[in-house]
Amino acid sequence: MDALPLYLDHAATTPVDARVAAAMAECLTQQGTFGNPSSQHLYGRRAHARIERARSEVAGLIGATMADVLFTSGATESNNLAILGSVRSRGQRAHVVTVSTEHRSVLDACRQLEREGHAISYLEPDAQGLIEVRQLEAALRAETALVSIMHANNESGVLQDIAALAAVCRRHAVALHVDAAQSAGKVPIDVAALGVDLLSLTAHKLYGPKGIGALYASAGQRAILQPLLFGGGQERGIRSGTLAVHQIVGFGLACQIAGVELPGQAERLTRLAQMLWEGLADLPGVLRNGHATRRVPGLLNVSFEGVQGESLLAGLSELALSSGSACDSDSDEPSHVLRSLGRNRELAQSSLRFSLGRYSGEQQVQHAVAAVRREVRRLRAVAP
Amino acid sequence: MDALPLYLDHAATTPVDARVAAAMAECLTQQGTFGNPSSQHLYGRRAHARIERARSEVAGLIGATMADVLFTSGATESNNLAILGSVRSRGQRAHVVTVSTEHRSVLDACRQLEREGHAISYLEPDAQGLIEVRQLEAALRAETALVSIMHANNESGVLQDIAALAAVCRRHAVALHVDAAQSAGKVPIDVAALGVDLLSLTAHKLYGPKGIGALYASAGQRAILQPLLFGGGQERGIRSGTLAVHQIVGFGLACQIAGVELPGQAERLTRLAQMLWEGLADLPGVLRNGHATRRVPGLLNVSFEGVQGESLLAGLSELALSSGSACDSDSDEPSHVLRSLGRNRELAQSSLRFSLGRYSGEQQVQHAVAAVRREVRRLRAVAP
Amino acid sequence: MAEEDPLGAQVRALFMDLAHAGDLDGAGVCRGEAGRVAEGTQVRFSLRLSGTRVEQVRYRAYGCPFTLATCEWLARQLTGCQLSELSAPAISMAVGTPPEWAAALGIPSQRLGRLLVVEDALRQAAGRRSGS
Amino acid sequence: MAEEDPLGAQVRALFMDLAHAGDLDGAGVCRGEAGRVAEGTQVRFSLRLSGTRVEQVRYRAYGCPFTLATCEWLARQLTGCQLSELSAPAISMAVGTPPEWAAALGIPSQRLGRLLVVEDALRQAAGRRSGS
Ligand SMILES: Cc1ncc(COP(=O)(O)O)c(C=O)c1O
Ligand SMILES: Cc1ncc(COP(=O)(O)O)c(C=O)c1O
Repeated sequence: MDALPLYLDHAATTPVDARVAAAMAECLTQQGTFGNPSSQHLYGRRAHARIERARSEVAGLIGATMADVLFTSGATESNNLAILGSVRSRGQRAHVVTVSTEHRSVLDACRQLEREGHAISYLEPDAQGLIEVRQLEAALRAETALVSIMHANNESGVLQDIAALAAVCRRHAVALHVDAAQSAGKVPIDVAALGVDLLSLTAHKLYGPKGIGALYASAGQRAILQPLLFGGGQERGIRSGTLAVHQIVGFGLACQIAGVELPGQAERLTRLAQMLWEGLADLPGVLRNGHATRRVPGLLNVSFEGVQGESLLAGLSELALSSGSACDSDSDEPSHVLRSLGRNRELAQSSLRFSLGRYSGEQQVQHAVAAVRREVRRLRAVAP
Repeated sequence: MDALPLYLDHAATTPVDARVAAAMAECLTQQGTFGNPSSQHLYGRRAHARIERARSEVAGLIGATMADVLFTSGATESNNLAILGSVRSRGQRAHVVTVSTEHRSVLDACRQLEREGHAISYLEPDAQGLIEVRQLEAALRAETALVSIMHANNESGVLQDIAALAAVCRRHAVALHVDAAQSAGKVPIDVAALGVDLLSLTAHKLYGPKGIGALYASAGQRAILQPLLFGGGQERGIRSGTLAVHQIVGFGLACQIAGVELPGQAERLTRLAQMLWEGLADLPGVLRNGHATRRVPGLLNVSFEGVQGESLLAGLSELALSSGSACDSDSDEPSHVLRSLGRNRELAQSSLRFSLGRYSGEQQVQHAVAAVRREVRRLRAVAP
Repeated sequence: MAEEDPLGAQVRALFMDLAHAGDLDGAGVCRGEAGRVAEGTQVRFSLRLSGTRVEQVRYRAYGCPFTLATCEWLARQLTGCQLSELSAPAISMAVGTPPEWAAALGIPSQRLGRLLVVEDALRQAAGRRSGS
Repeated sequence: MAEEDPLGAQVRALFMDLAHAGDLDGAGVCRGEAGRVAEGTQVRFSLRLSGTRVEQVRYRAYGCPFTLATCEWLARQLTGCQLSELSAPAISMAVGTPPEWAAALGIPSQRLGRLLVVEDALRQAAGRRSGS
């Protein structure tokens, strides 16, 4: 077998940290913490205790209290629960403000609300990928029930100024939901300081397992959220279903580790991404997508003029990276995120998203730079 | 530390089979199958291939084709998706028939439909726990959109005659949903032969991991199901969210193993449960709950006259078992399932659910019998 | 912590050793009973007196582990008490009140209702004596 | 199986070795071009003739890996062909049709539209010759 490609797609998903995998494995043995946390016997009580420890680890990463953290199956569910749950619980028709470059789990939940009779405003970010305070302010209406804006964009890596946007929402007494799937564990988040009402997390972008996430929900939001899943009454009745102990244990530890390592990793990944950019920037017709500095560490999105995107990716089979969001890659349409950053169809399609991670180093960046330079030159030489 | 209690609560959750845990662990390493199955690169394609293999293993357990299997976060989600998804997609007010002794994830989804303006009929099983064909037939109306009846009851273990009930539904062209969380892998299921339209599964009751399950949905149902979670378009757009590779791999293998071992285990667990019953039956005032033979192998529910349930359970701390469904155990109310089997409040509360599993043997049954006899006698001796 | 025995060590120890469960017969025995099985808790106390001293205490109880443990705990304490201490209002001074029992034994406050049944039975038994 | 390279081994090999990419100049060179970069695919073929023989084939292409691989594959096959085979309708007999190319190279049928651009360019080039 050939060597595995160099993994540069941490924004799609991360490998599970070995420490996290070990903690999970303990829950997957007959002697281990396998009980149903709802059970009253020792197995159940142990499982329950582990879950509460994990809950405090997740809460700790984002400055929340344990009561604010509801476990879900991932950020897709968290986004749906936040958006559908907070708007459906209102009797009347409501208005929601979001951004055209949100993740599909936000946009499609909003579209569902439109089908249910609610109104949605889609803000357009500027050519740097940013939403301005005035823009948000202008979109708010008397009947606005919710604003949903992501922290770090999954394609461009651009970070919104959530504190400033949250201040607008607070001033207008509108709830703010933030999809932090791509930023949690990579940049500091303090829900209390930011004044966010709802915030979505997923474990598999921060070296935890896939299929587990959380919704941070303030007490006020918890009181009104309509569940998506009804049943056993777990998670304060807002999210029923047997709690997946090993998943939650892994998620908790992943958050704890991410929090401890955040300052060092943020600095390191910012430097590596800069090195990557500098290694490519002197090629002609190379454009960095999104704001140069307001971005999540380790993510770099670059368009290459005159190079067809699919061929570029295919030529780089020694690298594992994506030309758009992995979540979107079933469709053939050029990325709406890159289009909104001012790229035309071809440039949007000829973009590469490099997302470095905990196990990426300088050597790997150099390897990636060399491969991309080679392939861009080769394909340009072939082009008419 | 003391020895762990003897685990007799497999209906609440099962430990993960060591083979399943090993397969999952492979997905939780940096060299393993950790990719996002939506990614186009090798990591993604490998993950996708493993998922499709698991899908065929799950399909194989229930006689379905791969296309019919939609992965969810567990039976709670599958039940909600089946019930809310198939009824919400109809414009008009619809009618649903279910049973008063269903799992709370079915009952509470039905209650939500009532809040949304639909009508629900709750059938009452007979004193053996069974629903008769005539009963179902009588409840059907012109506007009945769905019938939801569980296969094995999680408290009593009673198995409904799904084939007969499905025939009624087919005759009236009404869709049938079956919650098979407690029966899958324990009794043979063939969705095609049964003529079921929707069927819920969960991995953690058949030695797979918690937090993963599936909904079997016929092509006709797939065409109309309204998603609970919107987003990336995974699972044919019916269930968005990054697929949890390790979870699905574990679920698939667990189904495969359960299928292979089913005949032997069913025979063995039926015999062990009978031995357990015989070990207790000669005590005075001991009542078996539910039909004597139409039951899922390994589950025995017994009420003890003149013994307070909580004290009985507390006295049996060397055994891990439950006095009701673990999922219901947060509430103090006596089990509605046992009440419907004709038990009064006290008898319902003084019941024990023994659920034996793959790792239970004769010696453990004897140990359990001795402990229960001792404790019943002790508490009766104390009683006025 | 959530992992611990929800009964607590003290209740567990009492519950597992209900040595004073039983009945007393004969002269000088006062009985008191309260609660009903159908309501989930029923308690009967029997006290044997010798002069002014409580010589023996027995109880029978149907109820949760906290109820049984409390009966056992009280029986142990009452044995050897002076009679006067058991007269109707004085009983609480001798053995305390249900909230005090709950505090002493680490019993969750939701269970207080059941301890009131225990107190009732004990008051009945003691009342029989002092009224007779 | 889903795990395999979605290009397939043959397309992968061609795509990684686009040896015939380039232009031809001078006498006896016919060129044909089709598609537009803005539409995702653009292809140019240059054929150098020597007597009745196709002596050299070069192409330039902007497009997906299947497009580039098909260009390379055709260039290899066309080299050495007799001129007559390239005349307008005969071209399909010489090198087949896009559905045949897709079948030969294992190209998914959704990509057929792009192969039509390749065919157009080739027809143009061949047409120049036969028409000239
Ligand atoms: C910004 C963003 N939100 C939401 C999601 C969905 O999260 P999950 O994969 O946990 O469903 C993703 C990635 O998949 C994401 O990048
Ligand atoms: C019959 C039945 N249905 C549904 C469920 C819920 O399944 P899950 O735990 O996967 O959410 C359970 C058990 O928890 C069950 O026993």
